[in-house]
Amino acid sequence: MSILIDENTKLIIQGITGREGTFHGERMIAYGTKVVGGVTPGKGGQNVFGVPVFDTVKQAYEETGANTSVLFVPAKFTAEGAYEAIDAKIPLVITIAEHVPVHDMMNVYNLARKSDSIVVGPNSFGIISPGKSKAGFMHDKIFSQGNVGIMSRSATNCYETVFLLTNEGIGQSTVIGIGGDMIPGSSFIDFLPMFEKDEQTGIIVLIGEIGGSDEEIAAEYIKKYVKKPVVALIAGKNAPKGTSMGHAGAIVSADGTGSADNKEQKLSEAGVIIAESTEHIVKIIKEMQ
Amino acid sequence: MSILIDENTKLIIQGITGREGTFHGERMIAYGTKVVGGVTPGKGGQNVFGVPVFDTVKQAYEETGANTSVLFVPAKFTAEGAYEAIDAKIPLVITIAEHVPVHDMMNVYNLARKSDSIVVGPNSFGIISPGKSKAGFMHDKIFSQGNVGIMSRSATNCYETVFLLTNEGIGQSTVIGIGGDMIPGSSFIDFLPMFEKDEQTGIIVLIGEIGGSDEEIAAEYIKKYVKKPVVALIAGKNAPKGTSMGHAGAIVSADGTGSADNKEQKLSEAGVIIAESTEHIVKIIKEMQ
Amino acid sequence: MKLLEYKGKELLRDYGIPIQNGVVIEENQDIKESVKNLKSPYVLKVQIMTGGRGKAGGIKFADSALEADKLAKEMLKMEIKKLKVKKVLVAEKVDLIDEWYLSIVLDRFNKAPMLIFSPLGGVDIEDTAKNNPEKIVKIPINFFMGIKEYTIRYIFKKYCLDMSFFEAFTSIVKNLYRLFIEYDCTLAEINPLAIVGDGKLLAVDCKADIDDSSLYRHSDIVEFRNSIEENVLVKEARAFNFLYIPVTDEGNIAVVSNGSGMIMSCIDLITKNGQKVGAALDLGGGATSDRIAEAVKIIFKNKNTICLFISIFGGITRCDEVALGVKGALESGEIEKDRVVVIRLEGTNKPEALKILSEIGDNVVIADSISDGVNKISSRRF
Amino acid sequence: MKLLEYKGKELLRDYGIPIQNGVVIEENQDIKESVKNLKSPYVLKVQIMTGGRGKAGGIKFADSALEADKLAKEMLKMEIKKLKVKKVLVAEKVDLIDEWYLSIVLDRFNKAPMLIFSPLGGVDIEDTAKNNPEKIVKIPINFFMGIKEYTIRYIFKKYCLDMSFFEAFTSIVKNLYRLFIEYDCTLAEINPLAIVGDGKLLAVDCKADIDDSSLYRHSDIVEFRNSIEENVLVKEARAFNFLYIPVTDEGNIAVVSNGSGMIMSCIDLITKNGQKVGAALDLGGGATSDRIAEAVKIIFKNKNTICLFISIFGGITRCDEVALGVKGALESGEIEKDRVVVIRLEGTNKPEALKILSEIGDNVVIADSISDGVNKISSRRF
Repeated sequence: MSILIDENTKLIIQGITGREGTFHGERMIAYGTKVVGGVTPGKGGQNVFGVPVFDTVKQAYEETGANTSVLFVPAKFTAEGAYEAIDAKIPLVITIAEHVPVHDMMNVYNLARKSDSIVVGPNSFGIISPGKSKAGFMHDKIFSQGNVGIMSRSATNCYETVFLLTNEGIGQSTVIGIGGDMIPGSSFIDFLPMFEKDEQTGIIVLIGEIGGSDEEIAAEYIKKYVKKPVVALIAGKNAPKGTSMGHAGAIVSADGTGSADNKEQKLSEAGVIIAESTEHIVKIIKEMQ
Repeated sequence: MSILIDENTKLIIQGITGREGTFHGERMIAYGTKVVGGVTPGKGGQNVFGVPVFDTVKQAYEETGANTSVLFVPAKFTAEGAYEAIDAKIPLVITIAEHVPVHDMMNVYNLARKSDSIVVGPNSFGIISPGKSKAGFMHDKIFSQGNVGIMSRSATNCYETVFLLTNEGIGQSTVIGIGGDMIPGSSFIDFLPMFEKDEQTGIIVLIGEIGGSDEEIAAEYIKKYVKKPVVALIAGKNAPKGTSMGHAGAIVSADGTGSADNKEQKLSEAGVIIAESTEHIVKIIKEMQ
Repeated sequence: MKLLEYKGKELLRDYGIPIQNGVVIEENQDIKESVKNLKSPYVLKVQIMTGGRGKAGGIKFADSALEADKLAKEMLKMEIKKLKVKKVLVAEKVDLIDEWYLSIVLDRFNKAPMLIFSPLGGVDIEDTAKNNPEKIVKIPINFFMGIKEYTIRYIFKKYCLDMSFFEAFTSIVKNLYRLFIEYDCTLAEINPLAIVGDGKLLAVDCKADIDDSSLYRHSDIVEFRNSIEENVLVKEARAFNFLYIPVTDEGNIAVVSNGSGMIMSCIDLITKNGQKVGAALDLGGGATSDRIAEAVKIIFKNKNTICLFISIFGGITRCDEVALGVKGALESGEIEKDRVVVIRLEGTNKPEALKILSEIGDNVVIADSISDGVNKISSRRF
Repeated sequence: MKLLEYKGKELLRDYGIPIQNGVVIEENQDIKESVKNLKSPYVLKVQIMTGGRGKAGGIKFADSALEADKLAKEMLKMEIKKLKVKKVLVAEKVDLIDEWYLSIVLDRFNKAPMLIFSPLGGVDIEDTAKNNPEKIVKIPINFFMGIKEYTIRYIFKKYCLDMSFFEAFTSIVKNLYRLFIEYDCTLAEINPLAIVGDGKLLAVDCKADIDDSSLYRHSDIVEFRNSIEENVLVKEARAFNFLYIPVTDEGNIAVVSNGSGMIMSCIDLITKNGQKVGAALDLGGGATSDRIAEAVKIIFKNKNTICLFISIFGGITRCDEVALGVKGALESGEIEKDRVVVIRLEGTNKPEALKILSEIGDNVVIADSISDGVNKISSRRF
């Protein structure tokens, strides 16, 4: 099974003729992803690496029946690109760019929640269902197919975890880069029900960090609805207070909510196993297998 | 059972100190409705007919735990009043005023759909669950408790139907004035699932009219999900084309959709019994009993 | 409130949408003086509230001010579909290369604005919908997002339009949307939107419909409404806050009630019985005897109307008030003696009402129900 | 980007929110001349990026220009929490009757703005939250609706505020909201919002935080950032598009990695092992040998830093590039010989990288994993 993307994913790339779009477009195809088209305004009618380019997402959608779009467009055009994909009724929209203004994302988030589209990112490495499809720029060699479903606010901690898992012979069902920004299009709470339902997924890994309340919200849901084992890592216990850590998300609220302690406590109360490090995550999972 | 309102309804009246608000407020209390408060900016702290007045809906909500609000405020303040009720998280908001600008309602509609509030109206006589509660200005004497659930875009056709039903000894579960405006806060589609589920309701009556596509949308839903018998009347077969009939809703689209014929055909295909007149509705129901 | 072309174009101009230079001519106006700042040749168009004016001779061309003067004077004497021509728009004739259709409408299905475009402009959009449906694109607009550039790009690519018009078209669409929102439009239509040269577009005709309920915030539109030729009875009724609705010219039955739903039901039943309704009047709420009397008088000012069907479902309205109103009107001497009122009442003080009505005379017929009333009308064979 | 008081107040003024008259004084400025248009007495406030300036002697009052001159000069020589005072705001002293708290923050829970108000202004809102939670109201704002009057009415009624301030307060809230939206704020705070007379309110202090990612559309804020005293290494790192993060002053370990998640994890593990991280540097994506060398040099410019832990999970980054960068930096002569680099690499060309690293010398320690690296750091006991 896996969630969100699989062998039936028909992907379009917004910004396909850009440097990043082309580079990762070819890699996604090489991985086996069905890239059915791309969008670059003004370049409709062209072809890049055998894939047709359209001027608008709506056209691309109508011509290809795409069900997922990944945006390799600069930060300042990400909101407009996401609107366009939502407006064209693309069910899954993945935004990659770093440094998207948080007010832009506040706008996209609030619009998306009124729509039927799921927005993932920004500042996400994308989504991969190993062996089936990848939509993003992650280094796919380290992934392998298996029963661990992973969602992570941090790319580096996620790669590290996946690398160690794969080295231990433990594969993944779907790995989602939630992105570390203050307002992600989707968060743990949106994917937990999917992982819980997914037959391939046996263990869920949640890699969070300080700031925001998405881990606390997830904890509440897990307590009520999730039967599968969940392992969580919260990074940033010793991050300096009130300073940006690169991820806009990693700011501890002045009033103490959003702290690593609070998150770990809430998750722990929900029956989640708390890991101390990426290596510890892998150790815990290894013992479960 | 009944739907939307019943003996547990705790009602506030926005505009309670106005002429209409006071007049109908007393009548609602006389009918047995639990009117727990009212709102008039600047008159907070007063009392009218034994009911406390607040300055804002949020305050009224916090102090009384109201779960329904009815707006007896002029058309030009209806949108703002509805926002306020939605923002205060009142689950059911009933707007009475005629001649609310349609763009105001477009705004309210789109906001309400993002919220947990149900907005009914504008240009509605309100909602009544006979014998339990009324929220609106309908002449309650003609209603009686029973198993017919009614929703109507027209007040007069609805009164007529109810009057004849009650005369025949046939009561009603809940009667809803949808209002005849171009963009009603809620329509048939929103109440059909409730009536279908409601144990008290045995027969559903839908009183529609030309214009818009709410009857066609209802037909689609009925076809798929409604097992209870539905009787429908569509008024306006011979209304002049393209002219306003008082109800902003009663404008036949130039391209033929929204016509009485189209609506009757779609409803008929969905298994709905089409009545020729209000008297005919009652005749049909009488035969069913 | 439907606007006449010239008023719609005034709004377009105010919103930065290019239109032809032109002037509105009325009777007794010095036409040659009025057009002197316009470049010839001219196009003259009658300003009336009906379609098909072209076929009816309501659009003419003139090469000189002299010719324009002559044609305009003729036009101001015309009557089209029973509407007297009171205004003529004289504008600079445009050499157009192609014509598009553009409108924004209130989409009742999505409860949001909808953008409609066709590369086949200048013809009725309903004909295009029927004959060339692939030449129309309807795009629902997200109410919170408005119209974005990618939507316009989509239209251009779909119909392979010349990108040199992209900028001008984008500006027109965005301005038309602003107008639609700010002026509470249910329709804002430019047809044709003419291509007149290098990257240049021009709105040659305009239809706009503004929500009546919003007029309190658009004083200029109220002024416009007051300035134009209108059905006298509609105007008179409005003074009493009634809604007078002409139904069919041949009808000789009228309907008065206190709600549009009931009115529509009555018209439907009377029509089904083989008779024709000429007009209807909606009293709205709270009918006192004075107001009822005025309503009855207004109805019978239409000399075609022989029979009036009044159906009032009282509720709060008192039936005796209604009866007294009918009595007052019929005894005022302003209504011809052969006119008949069929009346059906239900509500408070019904017995008193029936007593009053029964004493007026033969021309008042009491009905027990709507269907009884309709039958009594048809048995009289008006 | 956190703004200093004077810059935040400039924005308030631009958005029509009343502030005191005042001037910003820098070194070598003619203070008496600068304050001559201000009415005495004055309040002088140092402009530094830290809280608690009052307790540290950073707020003073002066009765005359002469006194202001003397005090300002003293203040411009101060250092508070290791920050040198470079700017002093001199403003007209306000006689205030009462103080409120008002802010708009980005609410990450609701993903929308939130309005926060307290009738207890002038104190830290966190203290109020702890000691008088009933004196704070937090109202989530519907993103599509904005702040409506009824919300402000609610606040007034909840705290029984004098309605004569309603109009002034409403105007301030709406303008602050506009500022919040248009300037991409994550925080826009007025504390205290002072009551200074009949219906009159005044913003006496202001904190604003502007989303760094939005700065490309706020050139005035970029200018402000460039104009203020800042950590030299942060500035230097920014020139290379690195993010330099001071962690704790006492720390002597530094962390370099290509992602903030990894950096946080490394800091957590090192801290857990009983050692202190002084700074971290985020390389971002695409690290070439040149950039790596620069990063290593910047890190060791902080003389407290004895040991650097580099953890790179390659992916697309080539490990040999990283190794060459480290080698280049350590052999540049710019780094003291006793400094140590513990390095853990994973990815393309790892063997080549290990070869390069092993040839540099004793001050380069290779680790197999993050935990191995952390252990190797602690075994060296810096």
